[in-house]
Amino acid sequence: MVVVKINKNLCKGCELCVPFCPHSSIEMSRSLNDYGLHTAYFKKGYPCNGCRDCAIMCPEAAIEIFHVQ
Amino acid sequence: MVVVKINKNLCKGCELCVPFCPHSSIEMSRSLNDYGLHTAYFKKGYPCNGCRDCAIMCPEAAIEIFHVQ
Amino acid sequence: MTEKVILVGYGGQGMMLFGRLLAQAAMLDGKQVTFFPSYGTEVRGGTACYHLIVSTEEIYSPVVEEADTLIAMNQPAYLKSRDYLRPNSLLLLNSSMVRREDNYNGIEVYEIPATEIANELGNVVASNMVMMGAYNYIKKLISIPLFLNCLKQTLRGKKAALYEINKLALERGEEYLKNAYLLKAPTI
Amino acid sequence: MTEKVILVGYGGQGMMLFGRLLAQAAMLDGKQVTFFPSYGTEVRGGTACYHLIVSTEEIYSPVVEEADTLIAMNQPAYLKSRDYLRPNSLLLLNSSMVRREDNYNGIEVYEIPATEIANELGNVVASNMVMMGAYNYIKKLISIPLFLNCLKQTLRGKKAALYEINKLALERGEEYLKNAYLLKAPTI
Amino acid sequence: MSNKHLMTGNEAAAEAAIQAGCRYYYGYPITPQNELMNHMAMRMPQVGGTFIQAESEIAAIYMAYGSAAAGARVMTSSSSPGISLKQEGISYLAGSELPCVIVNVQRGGPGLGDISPSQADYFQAVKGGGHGDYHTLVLAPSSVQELADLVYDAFDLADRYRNPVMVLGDAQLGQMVEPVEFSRPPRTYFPKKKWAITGAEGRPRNIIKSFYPVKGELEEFNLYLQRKYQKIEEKEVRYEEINTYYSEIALVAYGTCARICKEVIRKASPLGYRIGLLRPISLWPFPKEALRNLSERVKAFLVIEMSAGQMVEDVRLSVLGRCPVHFYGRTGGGVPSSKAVLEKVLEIIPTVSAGPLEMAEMGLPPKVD
Amino acid sequence: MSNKHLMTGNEAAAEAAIQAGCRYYYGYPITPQNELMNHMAMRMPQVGGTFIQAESEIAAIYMAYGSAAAGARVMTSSSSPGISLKQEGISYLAGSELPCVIVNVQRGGPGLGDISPSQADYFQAVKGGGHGDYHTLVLAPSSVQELADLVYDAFDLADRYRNPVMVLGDAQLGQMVEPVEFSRPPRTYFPKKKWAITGAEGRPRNIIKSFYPVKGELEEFNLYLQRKYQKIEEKEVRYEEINTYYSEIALVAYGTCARICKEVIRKASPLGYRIGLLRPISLWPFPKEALRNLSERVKAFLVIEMSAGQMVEDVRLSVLGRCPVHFYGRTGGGVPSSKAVLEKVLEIIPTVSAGPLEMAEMGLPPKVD
Amino acid sequence: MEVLYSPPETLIRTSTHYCPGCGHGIVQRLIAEIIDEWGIRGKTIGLAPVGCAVLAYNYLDIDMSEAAHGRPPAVATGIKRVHPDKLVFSYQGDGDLAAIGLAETIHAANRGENITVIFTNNAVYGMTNGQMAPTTLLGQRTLTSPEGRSSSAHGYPLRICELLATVEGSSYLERVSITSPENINKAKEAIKKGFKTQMEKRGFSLIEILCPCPVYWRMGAVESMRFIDEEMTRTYPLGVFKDWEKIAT
Amino acid sequence: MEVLYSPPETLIRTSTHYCPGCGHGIVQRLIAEIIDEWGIRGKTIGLAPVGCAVLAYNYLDIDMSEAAHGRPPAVATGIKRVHPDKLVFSYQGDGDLAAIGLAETIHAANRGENITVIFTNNAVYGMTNGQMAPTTLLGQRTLTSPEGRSSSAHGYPLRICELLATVEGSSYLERVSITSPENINKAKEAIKKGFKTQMEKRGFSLIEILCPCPVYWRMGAVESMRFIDEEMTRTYPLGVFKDWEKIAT
Ligand SMILES: Cc1ncc(C[n+]2csc(CCOP(=O)(O)OP(=O)(O)O)c2C)c(N)n1
Ligand SMILES: Cc1ncc(C[n+]2csc(CCOP(=O)(O)OP(=O)(O)O)c2C)c(N)n1
Ligand code: SF4
Ligand code: SF4
Ligand code: SF4
Ligand code: SF4
Ligand code: SF4
Ligand code: SF4
Ligand SMILES: [Mg+2]
Ligand SMILES: [Mg+2]
Repeated sequence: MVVVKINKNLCKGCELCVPFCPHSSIEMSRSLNDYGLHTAYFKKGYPCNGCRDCAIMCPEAAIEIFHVQ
Repeated sequence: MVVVKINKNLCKGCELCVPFCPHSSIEMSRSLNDYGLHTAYFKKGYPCNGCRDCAIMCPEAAIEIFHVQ
Repeated sequence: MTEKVILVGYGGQGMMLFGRLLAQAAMLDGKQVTFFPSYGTEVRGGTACYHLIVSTEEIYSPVVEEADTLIAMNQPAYLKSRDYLRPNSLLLLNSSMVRREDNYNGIEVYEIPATEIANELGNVVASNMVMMGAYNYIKKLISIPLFLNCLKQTLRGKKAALYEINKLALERGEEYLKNAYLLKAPTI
Repeated sequence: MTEKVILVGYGGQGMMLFGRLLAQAAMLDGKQVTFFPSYGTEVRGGTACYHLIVSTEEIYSPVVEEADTLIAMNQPAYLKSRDYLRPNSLLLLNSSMVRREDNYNGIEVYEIPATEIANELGNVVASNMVMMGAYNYIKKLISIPLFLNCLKQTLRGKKAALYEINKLALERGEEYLKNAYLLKAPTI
Repeated sequence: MSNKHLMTGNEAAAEAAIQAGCRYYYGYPITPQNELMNHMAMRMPQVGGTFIQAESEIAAIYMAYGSAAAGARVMTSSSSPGISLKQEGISYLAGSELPCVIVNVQRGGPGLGDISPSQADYFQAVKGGGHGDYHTLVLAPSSVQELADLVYDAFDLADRYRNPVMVLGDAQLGQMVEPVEFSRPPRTYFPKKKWAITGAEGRPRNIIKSFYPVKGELEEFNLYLQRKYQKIEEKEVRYEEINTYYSEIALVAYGTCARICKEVIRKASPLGYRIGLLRPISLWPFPKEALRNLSERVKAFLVIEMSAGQMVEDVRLSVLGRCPVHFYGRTGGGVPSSKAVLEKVLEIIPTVSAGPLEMAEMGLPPKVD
Repeated sequence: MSNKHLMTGNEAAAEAAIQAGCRYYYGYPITPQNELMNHMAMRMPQVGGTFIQAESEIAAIYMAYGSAAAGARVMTSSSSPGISLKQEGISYLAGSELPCVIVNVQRGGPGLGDISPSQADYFQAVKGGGHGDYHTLVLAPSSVQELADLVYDAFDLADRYRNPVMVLGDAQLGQMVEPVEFSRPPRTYFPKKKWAITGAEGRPRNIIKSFYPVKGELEEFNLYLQRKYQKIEEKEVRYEEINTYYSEIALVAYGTCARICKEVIRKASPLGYRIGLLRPISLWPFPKEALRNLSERVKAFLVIEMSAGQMVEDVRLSVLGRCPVHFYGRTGGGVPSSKAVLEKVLEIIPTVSAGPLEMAEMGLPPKVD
Repeated sequence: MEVLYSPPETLIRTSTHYCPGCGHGIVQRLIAEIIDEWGIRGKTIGLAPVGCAVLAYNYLDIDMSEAAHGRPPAVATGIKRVHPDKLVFSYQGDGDLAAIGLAETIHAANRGENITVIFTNNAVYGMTNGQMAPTTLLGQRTLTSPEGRSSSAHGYPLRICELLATVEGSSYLERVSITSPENINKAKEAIKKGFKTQMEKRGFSLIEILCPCPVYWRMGAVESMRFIDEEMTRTYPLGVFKDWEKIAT
Repeated sequence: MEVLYSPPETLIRTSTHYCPGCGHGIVQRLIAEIIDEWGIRGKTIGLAPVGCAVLAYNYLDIDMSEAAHGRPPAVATGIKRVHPDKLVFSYQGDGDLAAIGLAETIHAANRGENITVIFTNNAVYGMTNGQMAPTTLLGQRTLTSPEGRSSSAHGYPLRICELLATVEGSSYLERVSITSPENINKAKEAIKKGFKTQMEKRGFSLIEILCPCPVYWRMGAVESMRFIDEEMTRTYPLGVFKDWEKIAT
C-alpha cells in the first residue's frame, strides 16, 4: 500500500498538489493549521498509484510517499 | 581654378588626405609646424578636380576647397 | 486621552488594514494619530508588528514602548510581544491561534476565536475585523459608522464585495464579547 | 648635492623617457631619485610637465618648486613653466620650437635646435636625447655609458633599432653645445 | 480637517514633490522606500509627468542628472544600499552644479543588512559618500508632515544653489502613517534656468560638465564651490530648540530620534528634570553656531542616534570641548526607547556638577548600548 | 642596490600585492591608476594568478567579494569616481567580514574633475562612503617604497580582522617613479580561513552574508562589529612623529602632503623655527591618542591637506579644543608648496603665545588658499 | 517500507518564507535533488540573490554566499576563479539578473565564465512587493505599471535566453517551466545539463525557469501555473537556445 | 569664389586634442555637417562621453552635457523626457557603451527611448592609454591583453548591433566605417537616418562607427583605415541590422 504523508505544518495550502493527483486523492481541509492555513490532506481510503506527482508539484516539499508492504 | 587650402596649424600630419587624392596632389612637408609636426600641403601646380575627398578624410577639418574664377 | 496599541500577527492577517482604518477614523474624528509597521517583512512570512497611537495631544515618539492595548493574532507573535504589557493593559487574543500563557495579574484579557468566527463567515482574513469589533466595543475609541465608512472607502472596485463580510465580522466580534464576557458598558 | 629639474613639452616629445632614464642612471649610480609627471594628460595633446630630483640626501618633497634646471621643448610649455626659474637656474630651450622671451639676469640659458637636429637624424622624437646630451654635458649628473646602458635596456624588441639614432642624438646635443657655446669644462 | 490625508511618509514625500512642481521621477525599487516610488508610478501620469522605473539606482540618478541638466525639477529616491550606488552620481551632480532632490529612506546596514530604521548613513550624506570636496544640503524631517514640507523646500533650495539636496529619512519615517496637509500652493511658476541645456536656439550654447582638465581650472572651480558652500552655511541652517533655556542637559537628535527625545522631555518634566533638545533639521549645513552658543549655557550634551555614533562627531566639532558630549546610540535597526534615553540622562545628571571639562568618554570610540 | 627597482607607485603597489600572495586582481581602467592594472595584466599570468579586466568598477569589487569569500587574497583598485562606484560593495565587504585590499589613487573631484593629485576622498575612505556603521582600515603611504610596504601589510591586516583595507594614495604617489625594494619574502604560507566557502566537503557548511532579517540580529551583529573596530583602534594605529618633542607648532599631514611638510621642516630649521610633524599612517584607526598627547606639548597644530579640509576634523576631534588647530589646504588638484606652508607657519607663530584657547578659526568653515 | 518520495537531504527541512504556491520552493528542491543524486554536496557552492530567494541558504545545506542585488555573476566569477573544480551556481530573479545586473550577466556569459546561472523569471519584483520587472508581460499590471505594461511607456519584455544566445561566450541556454510534473522533470534535466556544462568546463550556462508569483500576479497557485502555460510561454517560448553539444566543435 | 568645401559652422575651429588620424575628428565633423545642413543647431542637444571624446563640446557649437562613464543613455533619457522635441544624441566609445554602460544601453534600447546613439567602436580604451575593450578583436594586443586577446582568457568581441537587434525596442541599427570618402558619406547618411528616426519619434537608433585609434593600434593612420577594411569588418560586418522602415508597421 502506498502511504502519502503531508506535513501539516510545512504545507502552505497552495493547492497545487490537488489537481495533479490522477486519482483526485488529495483535498484541502476545512480546518486550519498552526499558521491559520487550510492545508492539504490525503483522503483516507482513496487510491494512490505512487506516481509522486503531488510531491513533485509541492513547493514546500511537504509530501512524502512510502510503499508499505 | 580649384584652390586647396590646408591649415598648417590645424593639420596633425596624419597623412590620411595623401592617398585619397586621385591626382596625388597632396604631400607631406619635410618641415615642421608650430607643434613640431610634418604637415600636409597641396603641391603647387598639381591638378585638382575639386572632388573634396581630401577634405572628407581629414579628421581635423584642416582642408578647405574653393573654386576661383 | 492617549491610547497606545500594539497589533501583531502574520503578514497576511490584515493587521495593517486594521490599524490604518482605525487611524483614519480617529483622524477624521479630530484626533492625533500615528501608525507604523515596527517590523515589516522584506522577507515574507514572519511576524508583523504595528504600533498605533491615538491621542488628543501632540504625539511625540511614534514608538509604543508600553501598550495600553495589545492585540495578538497568533502564538509566535503573541509570545514575542508580551513585553509590551504593563499593569492595566488590555490584552486581546485571537484564541483560534493563541494559547494564553499567563494569568496576568492586573491585565484585562479577552480571548476571541477570531479566525474561527471569520472562517465561519467564509473569509479567514476577516479575523482582523472580528478583533476590531471586540476591541472597539471595549475601548469605544471611534464611532462604528465612521469606521465602516472608512472601510467602504478602502474596499473599492473589485474588493467592494468584501465590505459586507467585513462588516459582519465586526459585528460578530462585538457580539462575541458581549455574550462571552457579558460586557455591558464601555470601560472608558 | 641636489639637482631639481623640470622637463616640459608636448605629450609626444619624449620627456617622460628622458626623465625616467636619467632617474634610472642616477639610481644605479647610488643616488636618491624621484621623478613624476606633475601634469599628465587624461586628455591627449596638451603640455606635459615632469619633476625630477636627484640627490645624495633623502628626498622629502617630490615637488620641484624652484628648478635648478628647466628644460623646455616647446613654446607654450616654456611660457607656462618659466615661474620655476630662480637666480642661478639653468635653462635649456629647444630653440627649434621655443623663442626665448627674456634676457634672464643671472640665469644661464642655452638654446639648442633639438627638433631640427633630430629631424636631420630622421626621427623628430629623438629631440629629447639631443637635449639630454646638452644637459648632461653641462651638469655631468651621470655617466653617459651608464645612461646608454639604461637606454639599451629600455629599447628592446621592436624598438631596438631606435637605439643608434638616440645615441647619435645624444652625441649631437653634446657637440652642438660644445661648438655653439664653446663650453669646455663641466660647471658642476 | 478635511484636507488632511493619512499617508505613509513615503507617499507624502512623493506627493510633496509633485506639489513642488517635480514632474520627473526616476527610481528603482527598494524597501523601505517602495511606497514613494509606487505613488509616483500612479501620480506622474495623472499630472502629465514622467515616471521611469530605471534599470538600476545608477541609471536612475543619471536620468535625474539628465533632466536636471535640461532644466526640470527632478527627484530620485532609494534606501541605503541603493544610495551607496548613487554616490558617483551625487558627486557628478555636485560637480556639475545640478539641482536634484534625493530621498534616502535609511535602513539598517552595512551590506544588505535589514529593512529596519537606521541613521547610520549620516556620514555618507553629510561628509560626502562620493569623491571630492563637495556638499549636498541634507534635510532631516521628524514627522510625515515635516517630511512633506522639507521635500517641498528641497526643490527650492536645489534650484537656488544649483546643488543636489538630500532628504534623509529612515524606515520608520518612510513607512509611518500620519496625517499630512499640503497647505502650500502647488508650484507652477519657476525661475528661469539660463544655464540649462534646452537647445541653443538664439543664444550661445550651454555646457553642463564637471571636467576641468586645464591645470588650475579645477582648483578655481573648487574654490568657487567652497564659497558657495560657505554661503549656504551662513544662510540655510535649520534647527529646532526646545526647553534649552533652563536646562542643564541638552539632548541633540534629529529625525525619528528627536521625537523620542521629546517624549523623554515630557516624561522627565514631572520628575523635575530640566532637559532641553536641540534638533538639527539641516544636517548640512549643521547648526554649529547654535550648538556652540548652547554649549555656553548647558553643562552637558547627550547625543541620541540610531547609529554607532556619527552626528556626535559634528556635535563635538561644534562644542570643541567646552562641555562634555555624551552619546547614546542604537545601531543595526535598533530604535532607542524613551525609557533608555531617560536612564542615560539620569546617569549623566550627577556628573554635570563635577566640572565642565571632565569628559571621560571623549576621544574614545562611542559606546553603543 | 641591485634589488632596487625604479617603478611608479602604481606598479610598486601591484608588485607588492603579488609578493604578499595576492593571486586575484579585478579592476577597471582609470587614470591615474592604470599602471597598477597594466602591471597586474602582465604579472598575474606569470605567477599563475587571475587577472580580469572587469566590465565595470562594480563588477570588479564584486568579483573581489567572490574571491575573498572563497578564501583567497584579492585586490581591486581604482581612482576617485571608480571608488565612489564601489561604495555599496565596500559596505557589503565590511558587512560580510571579507578581507580585501582596495587601492584608491585619488584624483581631483568632484564629478569627472581631473586626474591631478588629491586627498579629497578622505571622508569617503575614513567615515564610510557606503551605508551603515562600518569601517575599513585605511593606510596612507607617502613614498613609493612605503606604498609597496603598506600594500603588503594590508593583506595581513585584512586577513587578521576579516575586514576590507583601503590603501589611500593619490595621483602623485601613483605615478611618481622612485626606487623600491621588495625586501620581505614573498608570502607563500597563509593562515587557514575556516569560514571561507570552499565546498562543504566533510564539514558543516559555511555561509557568507550580511543579511540579518530577524529582529535584533542585525543590531547584535553590529555590536560585534563595533567591538572588532574597537580592537583595531587599540592595536593598529600607525603614525610617524618628527621633531615634535621640541616644537611649539606641529604640522599634521599624511601621504604626499607629509613629504612636503618634511621639506618645510628642513627649510625652517636653519631659520631657527622649531616645527614638528605628526604623520598619520593609518587614517583609520586615526592616531587620536598621539594627537591628544601632543596637544599637551605643542601650542598649535597646522593641518595640511590636498582638500578643502577633511582630516582636519579628525585632528580637531582628537585635540578637542586643547590648542588651536589651523588648516591650510589646496583643493581640486592643487598641491601645497613647501613655501606656502612655511608662510602659513610663520603667520601662526606670533599667535602661539596669545594663549592656548583662542581659536579664531575653529568652528568656521576651513579656509582654502 | 520503501520510500517512493522523500525530500532530498540537502534540502533543509523547515518552513520556508515563501508565499503559498511560489515557484522558488520547487526550483530549490530540484537543485537539492540533483546535489543529492550526484553526491556533490561538498563540491557545490551556491549564491543566493537579493530577491525573494535571498534566504536560499536557509534551505540548501551547502556552502553559500550572498551576492548584492544584480552582482551574482561577478561574485560567482570571483569564486569560480579560486575554486575552478567546484560547481558554482548563482540563483537569480529577473529583477536581479535582467535589470540591475544585466551588464554583469552578459559579460559573464561573454567571458564564457564557467558558471551556471539558475534564472527564475517570475515577471515581477517579488521581494519588493510586486513592481514591474524587465520581464513583465505586456498588459501585466504591477505596482509600477498600474494600468498594465505598455511597450511605449515601459518597453518590451526582455528575453534573456534570446539575448544571450547572440553572445558568443555562452554555451548552454534553455528555458523551462515548472507547471506540471513533466515540466518540472524537464526543468530538472535542464539544470543537470547546466551543471554538466560547467563540470566539463564548457563555459557559461543559464537555465531560465518560468516561475509563478501567485501573490503579485493576484492569482491562485493553480491558476498561476495555467497562466504560465497559456500566457507567459507566448512571450517566453520554452526550449533550448544554445547547446554546445549541438554545435560542431 | 565658390566654396567647394569648408568645415561646417557648428564645428568650432580649433586644434583638437585628438591624436593624428583619430576617427573621432571625422565623426564629429559629420555630426556638425548634418546640423548645419538641416539647420538644427538650436534644436540639438548632445552628450559627450567619458573617453577620448570627452571634450566633444569643445568642437560642437551646440548645447551639450557631459555624462559619467557608461551613463550617456540614462542621461539622454533624462534630457529627452524634458525636451521631447529636441534632437538628443549621445556620443559614446566602446568602453563606455559596451563595458560599464551595457545595461544602460540595452535598457534604453528596450524602452524604445527616442534618442540617437553615435557609437564609435575603436576596439580599445583610447583615453586610458589602450586597454582592452569589449570590442577588442581576437588576437589584438592591448595593455591588458599583452599577448593578444584570446577568447578563453578575455571573452569574445561583443557585437553591439547584433545584440541590440534582438531587443524589441530598438528601431534603427547600422554599422558603418569611415575608411574612405565613400564610407564616410555612408556613415553620414546613417547618422542622418538615425536622427530622422528620432525626429519621427520612431524610437531608439544607434549608429556603430568603426573608428581608427592609430596610437593604440600602433599603426599609421592610413594603415589603420586599411586594418578596419581588411580585419575589423570581418568581426564587425557593415550593414543595417534593424530598420523600422523595413518592418511592416
Ligand atoms: C542595490 C539594491 N537595490 C534594490 C534592492 C531592493 N530589492 C530587493 S529584492 C529586489 C528585486 C527582486 O526581484 P527579483 O530579482 O525579480 O526577485 P524575486 O523577488 O521576484 O524572486 C529589489 C529591487 C536592494 N536590496 N539592493
Ligand atoms: C567611473 C569611471 N571609470 C573609469 C574611468 C576612466 N575612463 C575614462 S575614459 C575610459 C574608457 C575610454 O574608452 P572608450 O569608451 O572606448 O573611448 P575611447 O577613448 O576609446 O574613445 C575610462 C575607462 C572614468 N573616468 N570613470
Ligand atoms: S502519488 Fe500520485 S496518485 Fe498518489 S496521491 Fe500523489 S499524485 Fe495522487
Ligand atoms: S502542494 Fe504542498 S504546500 Fe501546496 S497544498 Fe499541497 S502539500 Fe500543501
Ligand atoms: S579636392 Fe580631390 S583632387 Fe583636389 S586635392 Fe582634394 S582630393 Fe585631390
Ligand atoms: S588629413 Fe588633415 S590632418 Fe591629416 S595630414 Fe591631411 S590635412 Fe593634415
Ligand atoms: S512574492 Fe512572489 S516570488 Fe516572492 S515568495 Fe511570494 S510568491 Fe514567491
Ligand atoms: S587615443 Fe585613440 S581614440 Fe584617443 S584620441 Fe588618440 S587616436 Fe583617438
Ligand atoms: Mg522576479
Ligand atoms: Mg574606445
